[in-house]
Amino acid sequence: MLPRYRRSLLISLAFLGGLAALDLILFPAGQVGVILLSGLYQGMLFFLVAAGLSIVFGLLDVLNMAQGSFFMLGAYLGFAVYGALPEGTPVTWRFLAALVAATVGGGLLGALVERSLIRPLYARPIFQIVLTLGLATVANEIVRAIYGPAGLIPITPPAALDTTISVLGGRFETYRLFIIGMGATLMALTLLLLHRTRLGIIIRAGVEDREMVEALGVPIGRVFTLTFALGCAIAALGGITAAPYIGAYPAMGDAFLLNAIIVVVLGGMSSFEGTAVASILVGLARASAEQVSLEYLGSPLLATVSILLIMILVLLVRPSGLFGSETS
Amino acid sequence: MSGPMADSRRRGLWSPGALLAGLALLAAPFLVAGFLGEGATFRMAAAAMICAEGYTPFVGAALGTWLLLGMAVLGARRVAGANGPLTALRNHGARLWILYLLLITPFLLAWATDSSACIRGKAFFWQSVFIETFILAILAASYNLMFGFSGVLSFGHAAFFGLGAYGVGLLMKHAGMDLVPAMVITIVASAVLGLMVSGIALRVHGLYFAIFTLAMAEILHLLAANRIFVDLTGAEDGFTFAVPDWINAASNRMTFYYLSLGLLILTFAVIYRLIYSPSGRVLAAVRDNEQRAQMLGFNTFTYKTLAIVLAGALGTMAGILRGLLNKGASPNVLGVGFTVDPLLMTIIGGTGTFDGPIVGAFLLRLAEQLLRDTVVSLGPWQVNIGERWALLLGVLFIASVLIFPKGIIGSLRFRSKLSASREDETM
Amino acid sequence: MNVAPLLATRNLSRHFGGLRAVDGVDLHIHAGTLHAIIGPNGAGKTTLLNMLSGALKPTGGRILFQGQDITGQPPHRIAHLGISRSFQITNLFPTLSVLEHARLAAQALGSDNLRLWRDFRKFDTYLKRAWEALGHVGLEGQAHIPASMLPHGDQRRLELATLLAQDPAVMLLDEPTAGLSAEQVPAFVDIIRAIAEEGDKTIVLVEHNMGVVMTLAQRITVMHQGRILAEGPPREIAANEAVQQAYLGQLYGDFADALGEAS
Amino acid sequence: MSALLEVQGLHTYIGQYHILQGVDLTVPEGSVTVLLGRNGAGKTTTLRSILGLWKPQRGRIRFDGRDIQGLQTHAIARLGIGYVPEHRAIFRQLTVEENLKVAERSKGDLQARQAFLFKLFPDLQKQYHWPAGQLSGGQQQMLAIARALVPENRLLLIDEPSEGLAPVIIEQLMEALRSLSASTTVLLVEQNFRVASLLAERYTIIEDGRSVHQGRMEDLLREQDLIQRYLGAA
Repeated sequence: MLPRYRRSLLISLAFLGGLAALDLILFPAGQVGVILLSGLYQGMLFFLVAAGLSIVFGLLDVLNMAQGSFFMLGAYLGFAVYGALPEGTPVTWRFLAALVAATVGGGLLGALVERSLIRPLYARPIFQIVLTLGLATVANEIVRAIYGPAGLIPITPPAALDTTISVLGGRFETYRLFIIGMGATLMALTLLLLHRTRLGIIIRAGVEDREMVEALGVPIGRVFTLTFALGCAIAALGGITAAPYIGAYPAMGDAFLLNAIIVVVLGGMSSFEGTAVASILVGLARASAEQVSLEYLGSPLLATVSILLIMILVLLVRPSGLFGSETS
Repeated sequence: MSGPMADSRRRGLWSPGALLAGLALLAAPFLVAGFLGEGATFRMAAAAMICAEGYTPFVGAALGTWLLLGMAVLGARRVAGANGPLTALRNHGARLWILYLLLITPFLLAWATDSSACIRGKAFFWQSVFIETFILAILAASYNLMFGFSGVLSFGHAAFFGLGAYGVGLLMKHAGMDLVPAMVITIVASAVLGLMVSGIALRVHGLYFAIFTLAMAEILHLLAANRIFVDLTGAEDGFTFAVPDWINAASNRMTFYYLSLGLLILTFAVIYRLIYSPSGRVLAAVRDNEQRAQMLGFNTFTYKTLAIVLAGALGTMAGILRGLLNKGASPNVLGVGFTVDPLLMTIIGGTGTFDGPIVGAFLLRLAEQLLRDTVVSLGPWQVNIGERWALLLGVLFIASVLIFPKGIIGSLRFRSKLSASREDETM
Repeated sequence: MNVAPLLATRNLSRHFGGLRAVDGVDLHIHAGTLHAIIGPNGAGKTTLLNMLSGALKPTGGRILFQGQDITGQPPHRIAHLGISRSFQITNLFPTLSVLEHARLAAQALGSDNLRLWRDFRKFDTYLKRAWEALGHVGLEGQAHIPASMLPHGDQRRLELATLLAQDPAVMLLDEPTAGLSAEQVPAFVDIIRAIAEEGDKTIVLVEHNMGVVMTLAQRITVMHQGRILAEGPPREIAANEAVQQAYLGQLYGDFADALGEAS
Repeated sequence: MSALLEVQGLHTYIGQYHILQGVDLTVPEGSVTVLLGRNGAGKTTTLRSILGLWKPQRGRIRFDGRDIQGLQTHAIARLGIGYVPEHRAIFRQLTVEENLKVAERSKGDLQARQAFLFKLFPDLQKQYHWPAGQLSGGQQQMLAIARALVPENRLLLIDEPSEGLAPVIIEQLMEALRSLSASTTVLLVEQNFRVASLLAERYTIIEDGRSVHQGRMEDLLREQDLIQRYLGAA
């Protein structure tokens, strides 16, 4: 790890350690296990929206306020494919088809959006925020118009993922473990992509200096489209992964977008490693705070407020986020 | 920039300026009577005139205005002389005409809908649409002071708006305060919040600052919606509170109309004066190149604080009006919507222009109302615009960003840029 | 010289990571002199100027102005003490007019900055000062044009005008002739010389153009790799072996001789 | 020698600034040509205009007999032009190896050139897996040059390679550039006149956005008043 990350990592680890210690003091061990798993589960969902947000912001300077919409569209697209398959198709196949369809559909849609709408605005960051906000509204309303304002009934995942197991004495749904696994896999794959492939190296180089990358003969426009599509595909996959558990409803994207933005800011915008670490941190903080506020306040107030407060504290100490560079 | 210009502009003082002055004189007794709440005879006469149905009130208002016109102009010229305070109005020709229209709008509405301006009916309803528009215009103008004139991007303006509605409501309902002290305390609280925000701006910059303010507004939003404080705030449902009779929009809606219009004018005047003051010039410098402004010797933090606190206070004032209009507050006044709306109104109208945010507010709010019940046939589909308003709005944002990057007013002004020595030239 | 310097640094340093941009500089600038700082690209001249004007905080050492420690003061306070600077890369307010630049500069050091209700055009003193400053550099004709529409040479003059409008005790000029054509330079040098000859200003000039430096400067400090290599009057510097080796010599062989003849 | 690069009547605006107001330039195949002129004269803009990083409004740029004005930057680069920009613009967070990898135009480019690059700049081999931001200034400059050498480029555009470097390092760098110039055509921007005069065979002086003088370096050295007039000392 680079030396300049060392401090960021130490701060993050201190945060994590503090949280775990707090949980251990407040709750019995069995409950702590469930809290930690629940935190990981939430963190992974945040990560799936935040990943695209972070890469796209780093490379293109676009704060894509429609990232949450791809999460939502992924869920609806997956549901549609799941339901459209001929009768008698095994659940596992339906489920897998839904995952693939959401990913591919999200990616294609992302590419289309980047080419037609985002591209003309690269020099005007504030306008991109307005434009993507408009895009989010449009996506939301179209889904509402087609499927109605109420959510869809969650689809059934394969049987193995539809049960509970015991974790350190507490009960935990296997589907949530699946989400954790899926998130962790995607996190690892994205990190590998960024560090081990030529495309990843180009993306990271582009985050630092787009112009120079192009001057070296790389068609950066295509890399932009690909990156944007990739971010959207991850979000869409996140949406369909989460949907069997949380359902599909038009506003689901907005809820995750805010958390994802917080994750990205906390990690330091344009630092992908920061986003990965921060999403786990925020997930755990949220799960712990949820438990605390349910136990002591009788209301989930602390859950959301806590991560907002954490973000505010971190920004006051490190104005460019945990892994951000001080200069930007 | 005066001199030869003054003579050709003097005619501007004759027409809309005089109309205004006349109308103000005409309206003053009614407003005073309304404030006092007594003066029965006068009120009855006034009500009879204003509240009649059909064209009577319109003709009355127009006639009354014109009647007092000559007097007002003569008086104004005698009192003010050639270079007095009213001559400042000559820069606002078109704005004064629009203002004149807005002043007789309640009567126009009554005339156009053939209903009374004072009791439940079409005209009465449309008055409330205009009141909401004025409130949004104040909010958008205050946002523009920060974002457009000073270059401070915030995503948390709803915090100030919501603070207005909640502050005044909670103080009146639970602390048993009168309206005016409750308003004063709420504005003071908003200034404190503004100081905190600007303190943060010292350390956290750019998008980080914007997200920071978003988080701050969200915390207030969550607190307001939370069940822990249900006895105080009514949680998700919000709460209602009683307002003094003279400002109760259910009965004295026209008073409320003129009050909110007056506050919009005040907002415009405050921002206009500030931007043309020495401090306002510093704000323009900070927006253009903050570092260089520091090197010139300006403590830029002071000026950013000024912009943030003032914008916050004006936003809070809009929120107070909103609370009084609805006689209640609910968490959505703290929601992201009341940050996004003024941002969009500003951008669509024209960032960093005086009229842009106000035009944006009128456009969005009135268009929504006008199109609410329109059904359009698109081939086989019947589209109810009202139901799909949000969709249309989304498309509008996308289109306006792509087509009118400078906003409506910005684009107009850009075209007339070559007609030099306009006083807005360097704004 | 026995007189205490107006502006001095003691062991002033600024490190960026491992790079020692300025490394233990002791500078003495006396009142009323035109003091040039020269050196190859990357020698630390601009970093030094950035510290003197408060834009950068030193990592070590002190800055004294009129015997008073001003190390680490924010730029706006330093401007109020009477130290103003111009920039190497034209650094203006793109949407503001030429006149407004000079007017704001004059206003900055006045006491009316927080008058919120009065029209800025009614503060005659600043306007007057602004017009005078524009007159000094010959920009009255372009007073109402937005600064971003000025040709480059005029933007350099506007940089100087904003400085003059502040009437500072010390003017820090960072490569004022950068980007000017050969024909434009002499007129510009004349303006600076006229300011210097009035005698009430101390001018610190960072400059690449040796012709300009040699004709204008009373004292020269040569910087090299963050340190002071030599200091003295122009003739001495031109003849200095070490300077030739490290700086002039790099440019081309017999440059110092040419200068010797010129001055 | 035929002209590898030919620029005629180049005009470039940046925003409202008319930066280049008629630049003519010829770079013969196999030569080292240096652009001389004061700060802000338009040397860097000329290089950037050739690469399409600023879009020239008027004028003609021929590379290897083909008009390239108006092409996209990456397409221009792929014709065989390497760029070493001012202030190096290396990717500081990436390792030396990754920096070089970005410049690959087809798989295996780096593999094929590695030995050559290591021979030219031995330091890079030692620090192959270091983040480039931790290299010294001179090493960063070497990396920036090496990066332009990963593909087989026919022309190198090098902007101020000696800026901010210590004399000893400049010597090393010049050594490397000289050995390069034996095999590659170079268009150089250089403020350090000694470096320029030792490396280049040809020069073009740019003044106020126009090319005002060009010729052979050895002739320029004899014209002191020309140097004085256009270059001052820098």
